[in-house]
Amino acid sequence: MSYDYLLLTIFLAIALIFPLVPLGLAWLWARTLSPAKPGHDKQATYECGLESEKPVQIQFQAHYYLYALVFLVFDVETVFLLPFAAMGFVNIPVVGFLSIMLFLLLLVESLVWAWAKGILEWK
Amino acid sequence: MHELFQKIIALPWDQAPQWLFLIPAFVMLMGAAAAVMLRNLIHCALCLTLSFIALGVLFMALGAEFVGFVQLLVYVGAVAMLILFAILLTPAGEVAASNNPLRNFKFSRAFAAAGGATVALLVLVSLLGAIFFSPHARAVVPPAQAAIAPVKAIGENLLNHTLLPLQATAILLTAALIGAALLAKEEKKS
Amino acid sequence: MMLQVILAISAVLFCFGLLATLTRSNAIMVLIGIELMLGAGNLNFIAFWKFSTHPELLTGIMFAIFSIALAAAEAAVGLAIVIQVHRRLRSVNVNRATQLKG
Amino acid sequence: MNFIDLLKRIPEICKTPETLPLEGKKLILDFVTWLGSLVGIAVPPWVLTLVNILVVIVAIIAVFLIMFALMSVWERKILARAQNRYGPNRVGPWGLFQPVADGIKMLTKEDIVPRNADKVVHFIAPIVMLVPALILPVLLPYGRGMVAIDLSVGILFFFAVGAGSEVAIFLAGWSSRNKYSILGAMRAIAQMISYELPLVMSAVIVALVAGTLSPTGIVEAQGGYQFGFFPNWFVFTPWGFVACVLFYFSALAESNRSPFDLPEGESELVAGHLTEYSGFKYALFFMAEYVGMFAINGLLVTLFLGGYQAPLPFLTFIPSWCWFFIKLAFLAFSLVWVRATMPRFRIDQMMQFAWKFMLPMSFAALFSAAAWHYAGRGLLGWGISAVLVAIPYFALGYFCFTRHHSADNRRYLFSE
Amino acid sequence: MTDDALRSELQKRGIFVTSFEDLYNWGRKNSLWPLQFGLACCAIEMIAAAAARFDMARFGAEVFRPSPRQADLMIIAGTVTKKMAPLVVRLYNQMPEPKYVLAMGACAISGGPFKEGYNVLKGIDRYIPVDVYVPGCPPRPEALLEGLITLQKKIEKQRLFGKQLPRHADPQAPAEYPVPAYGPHDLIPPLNPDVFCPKRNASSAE
Amino acid sequence: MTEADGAGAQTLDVSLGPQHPSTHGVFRMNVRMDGETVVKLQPVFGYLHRNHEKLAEGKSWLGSMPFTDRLDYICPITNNWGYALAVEKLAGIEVPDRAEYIRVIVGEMTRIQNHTAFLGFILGDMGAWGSALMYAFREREKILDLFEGLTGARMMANYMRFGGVRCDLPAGWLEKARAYIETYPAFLDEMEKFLTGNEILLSRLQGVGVMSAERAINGGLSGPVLRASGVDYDIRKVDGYGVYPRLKFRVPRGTVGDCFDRFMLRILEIRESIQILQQAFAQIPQGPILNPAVKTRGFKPPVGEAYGRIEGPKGELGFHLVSDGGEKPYRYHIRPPSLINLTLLEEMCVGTKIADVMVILGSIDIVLGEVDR
Amino acid sequence: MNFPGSGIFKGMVVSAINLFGSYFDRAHAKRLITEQYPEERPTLPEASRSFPFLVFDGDPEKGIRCVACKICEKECPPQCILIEQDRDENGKLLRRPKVFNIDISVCMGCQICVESCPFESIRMDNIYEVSSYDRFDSLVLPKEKLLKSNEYYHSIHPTEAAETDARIEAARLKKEAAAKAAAQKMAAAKAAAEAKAAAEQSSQPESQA
Amino acid sequence: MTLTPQTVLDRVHAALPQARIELLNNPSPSGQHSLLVHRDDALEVAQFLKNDPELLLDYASNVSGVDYPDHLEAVYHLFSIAQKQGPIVLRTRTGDRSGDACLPSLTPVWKSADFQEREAFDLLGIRFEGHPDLRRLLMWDEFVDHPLRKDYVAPEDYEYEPTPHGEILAKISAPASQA
Ligand code: SF4
Ligand code: SF4
Ligand code: SF4
Repeated sequence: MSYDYLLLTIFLAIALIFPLVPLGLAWLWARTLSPAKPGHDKQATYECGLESEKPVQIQFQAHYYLYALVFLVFDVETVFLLPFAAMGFVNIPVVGFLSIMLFLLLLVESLVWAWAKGILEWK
Repeated sequence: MHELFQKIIALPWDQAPQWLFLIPAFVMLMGAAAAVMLRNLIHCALCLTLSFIALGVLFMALGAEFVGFVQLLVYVGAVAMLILFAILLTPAGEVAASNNPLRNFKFSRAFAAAGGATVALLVLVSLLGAIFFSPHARAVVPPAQAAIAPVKAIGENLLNHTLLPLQATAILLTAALIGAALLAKEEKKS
Repeated sequence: MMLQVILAISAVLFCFGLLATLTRSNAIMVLIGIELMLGAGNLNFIAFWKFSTHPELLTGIMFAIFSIALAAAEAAVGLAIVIQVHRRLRSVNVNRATQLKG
Repeated sequence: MNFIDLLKRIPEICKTPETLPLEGKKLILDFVTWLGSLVGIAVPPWVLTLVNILVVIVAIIAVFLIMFALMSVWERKILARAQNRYGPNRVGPWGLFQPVADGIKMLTKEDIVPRNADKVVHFIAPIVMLVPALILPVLLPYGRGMVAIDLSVGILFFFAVGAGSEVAIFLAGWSSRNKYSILGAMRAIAQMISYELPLVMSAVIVALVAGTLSPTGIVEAQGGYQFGFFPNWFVFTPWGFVACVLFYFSALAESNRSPFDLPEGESELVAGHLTEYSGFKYALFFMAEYVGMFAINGLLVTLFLGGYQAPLPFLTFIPSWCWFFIKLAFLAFSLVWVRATMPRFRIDQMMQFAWKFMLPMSFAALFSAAAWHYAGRGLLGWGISAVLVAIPYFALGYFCFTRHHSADNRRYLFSE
Repeated sequence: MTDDALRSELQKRGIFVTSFEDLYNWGRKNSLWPLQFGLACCAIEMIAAAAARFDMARFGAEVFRPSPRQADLMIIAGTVTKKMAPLVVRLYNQMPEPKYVLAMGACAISGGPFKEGYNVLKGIDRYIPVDVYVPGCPPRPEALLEGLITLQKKIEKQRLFGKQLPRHADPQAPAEYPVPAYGPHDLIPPLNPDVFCPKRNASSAE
Repeated sequence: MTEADGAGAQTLDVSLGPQHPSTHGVFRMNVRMDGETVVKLQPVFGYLHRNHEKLAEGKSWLGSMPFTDRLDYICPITNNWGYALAVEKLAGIEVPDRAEYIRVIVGEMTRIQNHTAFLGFILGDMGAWGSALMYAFREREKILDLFEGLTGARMMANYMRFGGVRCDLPAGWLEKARAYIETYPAFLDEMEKFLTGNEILLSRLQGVGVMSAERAINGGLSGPVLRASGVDYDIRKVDGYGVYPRLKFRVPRGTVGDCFDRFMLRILEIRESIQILQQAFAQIPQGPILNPAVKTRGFKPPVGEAYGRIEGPKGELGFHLVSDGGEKPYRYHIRPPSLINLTLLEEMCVGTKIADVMVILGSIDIVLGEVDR
Repeated sequence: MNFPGSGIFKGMVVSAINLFGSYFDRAHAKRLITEQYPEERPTLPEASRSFPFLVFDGDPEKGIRCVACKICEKECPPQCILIEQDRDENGKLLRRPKVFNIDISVCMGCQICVESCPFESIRMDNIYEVSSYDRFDSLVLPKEKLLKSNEYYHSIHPTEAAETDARIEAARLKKEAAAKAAAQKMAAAKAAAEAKAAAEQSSQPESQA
Repeated sequence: MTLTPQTVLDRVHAALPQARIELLNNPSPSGQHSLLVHRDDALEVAQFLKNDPELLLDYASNVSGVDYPDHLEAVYHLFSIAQKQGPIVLRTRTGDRSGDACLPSLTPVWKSADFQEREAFDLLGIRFEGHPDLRRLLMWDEFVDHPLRKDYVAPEDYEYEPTPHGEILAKISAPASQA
């Protein structure tokens, strides 16, 4: 167990360092051989070739939030489902399975509600 | 040289992983600190995410791997996104347009901030005092045990002992979904 | 020793959360602070579970799991309220939210 | 033990392809021990553990990077062939050095950070993108006994860590301060969270049947052959097939592949969240996308296609890890094939597809799997299960799609 | 540079530097990603060059990038009008170095058949430096491929060390070129004298 | 009615183009979006305005012929035809029969080629990774080979002359063309199998950009876009120019008027064109190809004006010519189908998703050379 | 077979046919039509054209057909031909060009110069590999680069060249015949004129009177 | 009924006797004679032409502006899709070329005239009154000239041309234009 996590820890460290190496190399390259040349236009925001205006404040629509909301609820649901999954059908009696189904049903009901309310409609 | 090497490898390195949990703890605290201090809301939310990740890792390091992953899944995957979306949905651009000059008075805000900080500090001091110096702190604590929270056992526990809370959670979640959706849903324009 | 260290860490985390809730005027920051405090609570659950005499009972774990679920629901509703308030007042300042009553 | 002995073991190891990687690892460990004996140190076990870990990590990263490089040229070649062209074929033999050339160019290209961008976040986004993608493959069982770590919550790990890429895409899009970027990022997140549910659900179904969350356990549960020749893979059961297809499509969506490549959908959003990335940062995104794609398809292989199991009993002489990579290559091929065929979804249709088709179907597959299990995992279960997924399939298909869109509902008039 | 001078130069630099440069140039020349950008009729032939019959992909140059940030090569395929010219220059400016411009077709080179028009730019090289000119109206796809090969040859010869540095390796070289503005009658300025340096060739006028 | 500016906080202005992957060239649309829904769309033209009309006033009548190639550069030959037809009207020139048949043959082949490329382009607008486009271009290459064998250039044919065509069919050309057209239906079947059943394509095209027949007529739509709205109007039938009255073909028209109808209409038109071609191959007579009365140099039509139009692949391509009796046109105006078909773009797009804008634009099938001239 | 998803399935089959078909298309006719350009060149059809060139017979100096009549310069729609007539040492204009530039960076390959040239001098080439690093020196083709022999012309457009030759030959014969006829006519006219003059001379005084 | 300019003219005269409209002869063999409407009556006449059940000229195919020495004209080529007939050529004439270059816009009647009228405004400077959105169509907004007018002088931007012609050659050899 601790071996697994040790490996993961080291892997995490290496994975963090890994992208830094080429980025560092690229930085070195830019320092020595091919100087980066910033410029007004070059560093402007790309806008299909048009002159970019000020950075835009985009007002988003609420449906992004609604999707995230529904997702959150079902995500939590899967959190409770996973321990059952680890038990497997073999260890779950039919009655137990039915009670899980009840749990699911309550959530599916909310999905149906969301569907009917048009929350799943992208606007 | 050789001896030094020998000495170094003879150190109790095997024990080291036990204390590795300090790394995520540190990251977590830094993240939380940044989340509280930074001005840019998105940065705050990102630091909060970092802090949550570290917290999840900390759970794992303490042997509660399932809870740790659940923390990652729920907080990083969903809650963080929810917070980010919420921030983007509520641009703070017009906040300054408060028409009450007193509200905008810097001094009052600084005062409030100082007060809040004092309260937080007091709480911290008393908590730390309780942890380290209260009589209970000297009570015998059983030694840390090997991680023992197999997912299967959690499942059995859920099925056998906490079935009712589980259904209650389902109802709660449904209610939360409906409530939040109704709140966040845009009213039809005319 | 380890238990104390963990509890101390959790206490610090809790206070960061408290700090955010008390000092920031942005409602979302308040929610962020609450999330931090809940995280600190979870950390305590886990710590006490780990150093309990009967860890195989999983009480702390179960608490933590349910607590995470509740916290998620809380965040969802809280943020939805913030969005609704913003839509009404064009502001997420908690000081101004007092205008909401009535 | 001496060096010669170690050398002598090499040909021996090569003769046992089944365990070749494992034996290779052992050889390296022995080599370290031997090195220690040279300087007169009894290598302590923790050093060996460390070396062991490093070998595993380096091997995984190396394998996946090579696969990424090969895939990037292979994809272009397959795509070209599907379009009746040759594809890259002049850079090195059969164009195989194309990724090298691309890499050199990317590395030496100027790196532009837009003035308005959030510089720090802009910098860390590709790293945040790459880290989870690199870590994911550590979970996969590549062959019999060949798994780096075997977590009991393996599948959960997958989804938990995979959530990191959503954050990364958000970082990339938001920090660029570009309309197209942020819109692309928001789309990407909306898409990824929508498809994560069917993804997790179909994995949960498999776990329920296999009774474990550990990838190795799941692969083992698919071992053996029905009637002596028919593999016990989950994809060959009705619920498993449906779950597999759901997983496949969700995996496409999660890795932003066509036809779910809306975030980068260049017909509307230029290059989505990548619009402002140049130089090697762009390459890192590219790499992360591909490694993540391999990882998630590796999981698909593990969950549904029997992992390292051979498809037919008499094919078991081919080492198990080969089977894993053959299946993975087949999936990678199919991805390109899909990409060569399909137009892109529209965002609302894509979301509807996720919530109104995939999610209900995954519930249906869950019921179907339960029926299959409680009916005794036999022919009867097979039949019931098939019916249980077919009905919702046709119902939802009609309800969500055919009702609205069909080529048959059109009439064309002709005038002489 | 004469051959002898070249040879001695090479000896001075040593084999390592040259092979290093060669590797660098080899990488760049085989991975020319064009900006997805078509202006007029020539763009159709550009598509044809990327399509099945001619298959630009064989040279590793089929990755048309929609964003200039990831592009190496700007194929100006078609008429650059005065209304479009500022945008072309800006897009060029937004591409990261090293970047190349291939003027495809008569219009991009000189305004072509439309050069007498009031809204037609008489050659994009008035504002940005062009590396390779591919004449024709439109050039056959083969001609575009040939232009690409010509460009590859040019890249092959570029050196990182020494006196005559290519633009991307030269710290003194300008980072970007000024974008003309829309004026009441014409673009302002009508050309960029730093870039546009016509040689009065002797045979055209006494 | 302009959208209330109070809603400004909710909307986002995005400019699509001029450098944009799927605007078919340098076209720009200023789109105001509410979420992902388009509430306002303003096309911006002129990024490819090449002053064709002005230039033509300074060139001889024939000198404008090669410029018409570059109008709609996907189908140069029909542009030639339109111009030649207008000048023939203006000067009252007869065209020999063989030339008319050759015109029909190359014209219909151009139509096939244009519609095939359309299938590829619209798939590109929907975000397919180019396979359909590549197949379309694969077939287009074969037609271009035929064109090159006949006119000498792959695209810019400069083939028509006032009173006929520039050169006769080379030996063996007709057989090659016939043999190739024989294989075309098979390709089209394959393409249909590839595309028309595809659920994604159906859901992207059906019900998108619906245009009623009445609005379509008022907005001046023409060609397949008009017919997709259910209007039975084909200039080949109505005007009966060339030898079309002698050829039997049907004019398909849609019933819904959405993008899918426009898409299908192209396929149906290709099939009809194949019919026309087969008849033309069978009927083409021997004879002169150029009216000998027409001079190449110093051509001067009489004073007056004329409007001549043909059914181009994209719609009604008209030329309005005013002559003052000189060597150069006094006024030379083109009625470009692409530009006028865009008149209703905003009407089609408002209320749809941003991704649909591309598909609608693609379904109209514009070429910027013609839009901006 | 019309279950939901069947259309996608059919599409996949078609792309698979194309994918694998391209590996088995040895003839490069249907599924893999790619020509590998620098190695494999297209066989251009006879009519193929790109830029104009000037035909000469025999010697590039003497055999040049162009008479510098500047008709093509005038007719060329984008005005990309520049001709200067040659002069002899006395400043008398000669019937050959001194400068003959075609700017192929402008030329649209329209062939109108060819059609308008009455002396069968300018013809369309089919070269296309003319890319260059410089627009001013290498893309303005001077006379020296434009002049190509009649044999070359025959090699790229055999039918057309043969027709041209025949026409030239016919014209030459006709001219000769015409010259002969003219000579005869001239002689006849002269005779007639003389006769007339004589007649006039005799009648003039009367009219004056 | 077959639509010829004469029949159309008769119907318009019958229905709108006060409308100033006349038949202009076209000498060319095309025989497309046109109806010249006074600009003040144009909108009314256009409405009539479109809606009259006998005429039903529902399709304004082409709109072009023409620059004549002393006035500008807008020419509309009308077709009837319902009756499959046409073209009927309708023209309106401005007062002069600069100060009074106004014409009524027919876009409210035929939407298809929208872009074409904008184009005529852009390139010829005809102001169409009643046009919903009269902006430049092709040139940029800062542009002031109307290039399609006969008296338009293009900017002299021939700095150097590889094959210069006549006056251009003179221009570049004169030192003044070098600046
Ligand atoms: S060079 Fe010729 S083909 Fe190319 S854009 Fe210009 S006019 Fe069109
Ligand atoms: S081909 Fe056309 S453009 Fe070229 S020189 Fe001849 S006439 Fe001029
Ligand atoms: S090429 Fe022909 S037309 Fe031109 S100047 Fe010479 S002879 Fe005259």
